[in-house]
Amino acid sequence: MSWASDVRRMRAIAWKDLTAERRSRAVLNAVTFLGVLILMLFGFALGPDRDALRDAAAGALWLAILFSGILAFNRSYQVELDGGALESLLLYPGSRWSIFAGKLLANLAFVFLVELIVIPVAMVLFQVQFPEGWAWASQLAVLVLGTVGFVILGTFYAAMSSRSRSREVLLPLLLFPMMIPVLLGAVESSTSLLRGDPMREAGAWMGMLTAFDIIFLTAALVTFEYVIEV
Amino acid sequence: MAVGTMDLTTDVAASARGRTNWLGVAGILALAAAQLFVVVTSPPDRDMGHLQKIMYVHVPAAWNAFLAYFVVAIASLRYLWKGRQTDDLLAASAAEVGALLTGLTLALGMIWGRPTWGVWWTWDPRLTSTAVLFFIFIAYLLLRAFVDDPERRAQWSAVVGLLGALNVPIVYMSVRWWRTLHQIQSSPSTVDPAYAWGLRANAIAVLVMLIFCIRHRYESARLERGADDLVDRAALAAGRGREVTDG
Amino acid sequence: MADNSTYIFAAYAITWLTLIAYLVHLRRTRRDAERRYRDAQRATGGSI
Amino acid sequence: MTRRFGRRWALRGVSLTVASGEIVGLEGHNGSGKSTLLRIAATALRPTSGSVVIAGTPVQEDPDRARAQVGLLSFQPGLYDDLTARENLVFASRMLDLASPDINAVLERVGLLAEADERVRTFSSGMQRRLSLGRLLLQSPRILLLDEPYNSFDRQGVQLVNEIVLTVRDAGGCALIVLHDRHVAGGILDRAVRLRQGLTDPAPSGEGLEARIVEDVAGATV
Repeated sequence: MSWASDVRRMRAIAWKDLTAERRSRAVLNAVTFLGVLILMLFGFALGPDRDALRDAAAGALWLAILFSGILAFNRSYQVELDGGALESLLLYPGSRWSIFAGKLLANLAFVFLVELIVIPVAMVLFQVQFPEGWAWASQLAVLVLGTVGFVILGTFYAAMSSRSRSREVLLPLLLFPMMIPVLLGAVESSTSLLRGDPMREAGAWMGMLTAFDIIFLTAALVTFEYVIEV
Repeated sequence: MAVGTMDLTTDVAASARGRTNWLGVAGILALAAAQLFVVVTSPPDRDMGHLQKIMYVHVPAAWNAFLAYFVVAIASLRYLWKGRQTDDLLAASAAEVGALLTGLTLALGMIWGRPTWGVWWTWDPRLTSTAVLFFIFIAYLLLRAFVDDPERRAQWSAVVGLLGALNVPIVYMSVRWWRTLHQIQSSPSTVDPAYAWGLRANAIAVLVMLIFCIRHRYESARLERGADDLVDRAALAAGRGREVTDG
Repeated sequence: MADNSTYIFAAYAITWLTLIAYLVHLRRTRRDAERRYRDAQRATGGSI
Repeated sequence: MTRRFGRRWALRGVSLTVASGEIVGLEGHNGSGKSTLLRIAATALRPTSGSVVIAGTPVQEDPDRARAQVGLLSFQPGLYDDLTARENLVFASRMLDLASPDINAVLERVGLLAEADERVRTFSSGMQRRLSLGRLLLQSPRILLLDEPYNSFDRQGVQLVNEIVLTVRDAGGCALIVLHDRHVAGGILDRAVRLRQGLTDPAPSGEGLEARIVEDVAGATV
């Protein structure tokens, strides 16, 4: 099967997932509200003191994204499991990585949409003023790199957890230990960027995040057939 | 890849068990000797005095825990490549022993930290990475527990094992960056010569125990799988042999 | 740091306790595995 | 051919050949392994032992070539409830990498043109089965594997299925139809094989479970 037809299949799967999601929209709203709620909880937990809140802003934001975004992954395979569609999906010719890549794109769109709401709310709740000059561009880069790493592994592990027992527990247990480097990288670089990156550490962290994304995107694409075919 | 049937018969297991038990006894004796040697002879450390004796159990356990995960990764890789059930059983056995050893390493790290820094947990880079490794082990074992179909369980845990192994160095690096940026005291350098010999001896002793435990657990797993195969093949033959009655 | 020795003792004690506990676990799993294997052999009338 | 699920043998010994141009019925009660056999033939499931040969080449060697020729109508519809009938077929055509599929013609052929833009969630099981048939038509397979195609179908539905089966056969293909009893197929079957407790009747002997569905051009072996 040619590479081009696999890319077309990837786009078809992404289109299918997003159309299905657009139709039922409910899950997107629910996850977004949950994200905002978690931010509020952090606000209450960390106390009204401005400095404490500002220091914890990046950490609270990323934990809100992780805890709410994770709900999207199992659901994204549920759309295949409901009508027994996974079997017919596997009967189409073509390689298996396009299924993963398609779902990855759809889940990325989903999580970015959630972040579109959650981030402004976080900036308001945690009194973080909009970074002036070019700082916002690197903050955006950190956000994208971190989210990509999160969604790659989330989509990958959900291919297993969605089809096994007690999947609500299994997915976080599989995913979150692997997320440590992303969490550290994203929170540390965001926090230091907020302070104008005094020790020039953001660049190094972003390098690590990029390496993490490349390594696990490759690993996921290569091993996905072993996960989906059995 | 058809399911590889097991050719294990009881005499194979019996002869193996003889050799393994000897290995177990040797391991225990080596460990006792190595520990006795260091406890008696090692000079008190400059700043932490005799507390440094805890290092002789903590550090070897940590080294061997990472080694156990390396065995899981290699066996998982070979399973994906060759599809042999024995590799799946080896990975599972190594993961069980590895998880226990990582847990022990954590406990020892905290026991060492308490008198040294007055707190049970200090986000010390090595200790924190070991904690993450512990959770990666636990995720692997839980996945195996939640999936029943043998072929699916073997294939999924192989992939999870491999991805986990890929992440170990990244976790270690990012945790160290995270801590050294914030300049807190890290665990003592474990390389000064007076210290090294005692450490190596203990590490080897723990290694012998690790190999014994993994092998022993692996043999039991093969016996269990052999029993299942016997029953399955009998059910197949019985089904086919019986005169095909009405529908 | 007077009571260092209790921590040192605790470290070695927990190591041996864990080791012994696991060896017992190993022995018990081995015994169950062997029993299952013998039962399977008896039920299937020896090897196929 | 055998297939085990966990510890239960779904198929204990199957040897079945469907020749090119032949329409074979596969009878058997629930749990006799009919659907398992069909899913293995369609490469949706790997056999525990034994092999599947489609159009002369073993499936393991080139699964994509086999999948391109085989059309499976599975017991489950395999459709997306939140998508409309048209969107389901658009998706299928893209996955089959068809250049310019005539979706409306297919919808009309299976009698769903009126409901083209309604969500499949609102469809009856009969309508969902018609849409699955539509997807099969898009693929224009040479080998048809149908799992109880006549269920929840009225007379018109049965006629639609048989029309499709006959057009495939006349084009040199073949069909294996799983059903409760042969009379439901309205005389379209050339012959029927009975499956009991995962065994074809007569059950093959010995370990060699190689089975052929076709000797010559278009056919599948399971």
